[in-house]
Amino acid sequence: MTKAAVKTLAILNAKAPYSNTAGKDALDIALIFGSFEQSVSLFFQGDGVCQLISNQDGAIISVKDYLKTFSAFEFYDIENVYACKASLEERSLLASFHIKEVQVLSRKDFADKLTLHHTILRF
Amino acid sequence: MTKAAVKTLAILNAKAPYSNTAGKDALDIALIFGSFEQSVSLFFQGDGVCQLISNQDGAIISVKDYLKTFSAFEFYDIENVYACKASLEERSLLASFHIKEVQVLSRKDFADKLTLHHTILRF
Amino acid sequence: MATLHIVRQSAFSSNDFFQCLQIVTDNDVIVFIDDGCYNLQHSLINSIDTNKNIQLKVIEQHANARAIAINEAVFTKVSMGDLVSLTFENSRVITWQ
Amino acid sequence: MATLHIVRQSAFSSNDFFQCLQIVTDNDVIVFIDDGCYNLQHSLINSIDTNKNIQLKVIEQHANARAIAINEAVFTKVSMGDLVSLTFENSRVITWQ
Amino acid sequence: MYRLESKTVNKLSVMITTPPYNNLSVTALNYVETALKAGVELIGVFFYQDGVMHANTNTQVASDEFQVLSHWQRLHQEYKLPLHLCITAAEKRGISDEQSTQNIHPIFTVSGLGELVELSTTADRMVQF
Amino acid sequence: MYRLESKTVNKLSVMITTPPYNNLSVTALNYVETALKAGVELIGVFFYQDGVMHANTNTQVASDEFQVLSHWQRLHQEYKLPLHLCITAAEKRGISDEQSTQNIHPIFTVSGLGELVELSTTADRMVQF
Repeated sequence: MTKAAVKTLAILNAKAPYSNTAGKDALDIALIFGSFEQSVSLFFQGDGVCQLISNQDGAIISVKDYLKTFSAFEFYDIENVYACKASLEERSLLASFHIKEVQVLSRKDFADKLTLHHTILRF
Repeated sequence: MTKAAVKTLAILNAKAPYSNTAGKDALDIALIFGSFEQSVSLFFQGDGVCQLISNQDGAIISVKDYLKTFSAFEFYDIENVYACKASLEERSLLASFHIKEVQVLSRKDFADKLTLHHTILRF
Repeated sequence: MATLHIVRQSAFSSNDFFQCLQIVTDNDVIVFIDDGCYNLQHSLINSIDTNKNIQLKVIEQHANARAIAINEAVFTKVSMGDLVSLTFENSRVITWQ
Repeated sequence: MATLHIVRQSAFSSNDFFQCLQIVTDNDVIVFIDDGCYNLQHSLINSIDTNKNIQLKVIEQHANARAIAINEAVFTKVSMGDLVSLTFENSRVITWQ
Repeated sequence: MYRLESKTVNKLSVMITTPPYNNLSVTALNYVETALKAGVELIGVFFYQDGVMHANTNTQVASDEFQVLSHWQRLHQEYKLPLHLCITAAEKRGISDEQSTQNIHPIFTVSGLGELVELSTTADRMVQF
Repeated sequence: MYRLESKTVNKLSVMITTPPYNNLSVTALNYVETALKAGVELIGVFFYQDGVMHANTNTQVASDEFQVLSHWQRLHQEYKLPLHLCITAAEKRGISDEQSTQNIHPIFTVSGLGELVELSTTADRMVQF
């Protein structure tokens, strides 16, 4: 890709939700890129996949639940949301997600998709 | 042990030196307890054992090297310094320490010594 | 003389729970709280010697918030009040965070 | 189209380096810095497929500060200047911290 | 609600090392409040490492997020709960009791690690969060 | 010293997420300074998460410890290096540009995540520390 090409951002989410702000901090970046009509893709690996699981409820532990904002991805034209299959399996998690955009990818496909991007930030 | 018995503190060090302040924060507590003539024992487990290894030099990476202060343990009457043998072996570390007080203990002896204490703080 | 272990981190991400299990002794109590709840699904649970009479507990609200199912054959659901109680019923507390 | 992986954490404590190895692709470069230097002794190194031509490098000063021996048959010593250079010689950078 | 049966071993002290913008602190606060309501004698909370950021009066929290500081304030008032701030840890994080830059909330007592010695030797249990 | 051969792909931006009291920040600073000396066009450093604490003027560092802020100041002056502070992350950590509590060092530009969009789309490489 040449220097003049459009730059794309991938955000690699590696942490579980709630106990720290990593997921929320990553989401804020994604939404800003979306609102500036910049291409942004979201990847979930390791404990990051826990951010995608259905039926979570941060309100129970007094967290303002940023996961609910994931439903705004469509509005922001964030269509590329990828989960690592191996990470889901390692955690015995069913592929039951609270948003519909999620694509579950094998380790190799996950790596291939990720490395299509120019900039990768990991939270 | 009855309520009136002397309380003893164990500090369980679990992090490698330098990249964060955990080791230094733990050391500061140990020295204060020593200076108040309170009983304090130091335990090193997991990456915490890296704090004990010889020939480290924080000055190379612009850290004020708190490890050098370990040599003051004698002055503060801190005699109980224990390293987990399994943690050393897992990291292929030789039992070559920069202070002389270190006792290398098996997993069981390490646990037994640790649980002799009333208060355990982990850093 | 038992110890209360409060486990706050996911063993899928960090080795804190592994270190806890290196130290855990007969009749100790382990309570999973915060991200420690993810350990309910971790294979390390199976490595715990059932002859040691280790009690495994989980703060129900912390697991529920994370949509983590609690296998009540293995884990006892507890409240924050129970955790306070356990603090005094055991001789000492170690927080694994 | 290779990727530069900057690894800052010990695999003995966290699973960041494991996740890195899940993604690493032919001809990628891995540089161990900060506590990532502890990975020079970790068994995960042996799991790296030697046919993939993955380059393993370590910032010499960061290893020296920690008294970590560098096996030069496996790891190339680099400076911070080299890390800056690698930033542009590869197509993208991922920091594992 | 849980109430302590035995009154012989119920002196508690708590150390908080996590910052207020982190949900781990909500857990700690919840534990502290539950202990107080159960009649535990909580002799003090010691704020260390990133925990010192709880005391910062300059912190701005969005109105729809959990207001940790206001909860500490409530517990301090209702139960006369002593809240000790490690000033050395605080100064590293831009929290200061110097007159020109004073940004420590008045419910906190400026302390040092000597106070931790006192708390740990007096309490029957010390719990770290 | 290393110098870049090619001048075609050498626009760099850096994100810093670790606090100043942490040695990881020394590594980041070292990387930034090395890049500047090598002639890399460093278009800006963006401070996010705990990285925002670098900007706090109230921070007190012992005189025998590494003075991170004074190094940022030196690089800012010598190379006109833009230092962007995410104000939302800063406010959560008691760092504010309001007149009454202003504690942001003047070498920092008060920014938001929009600036990150600019930095990442303009730079050839963005490196996170």
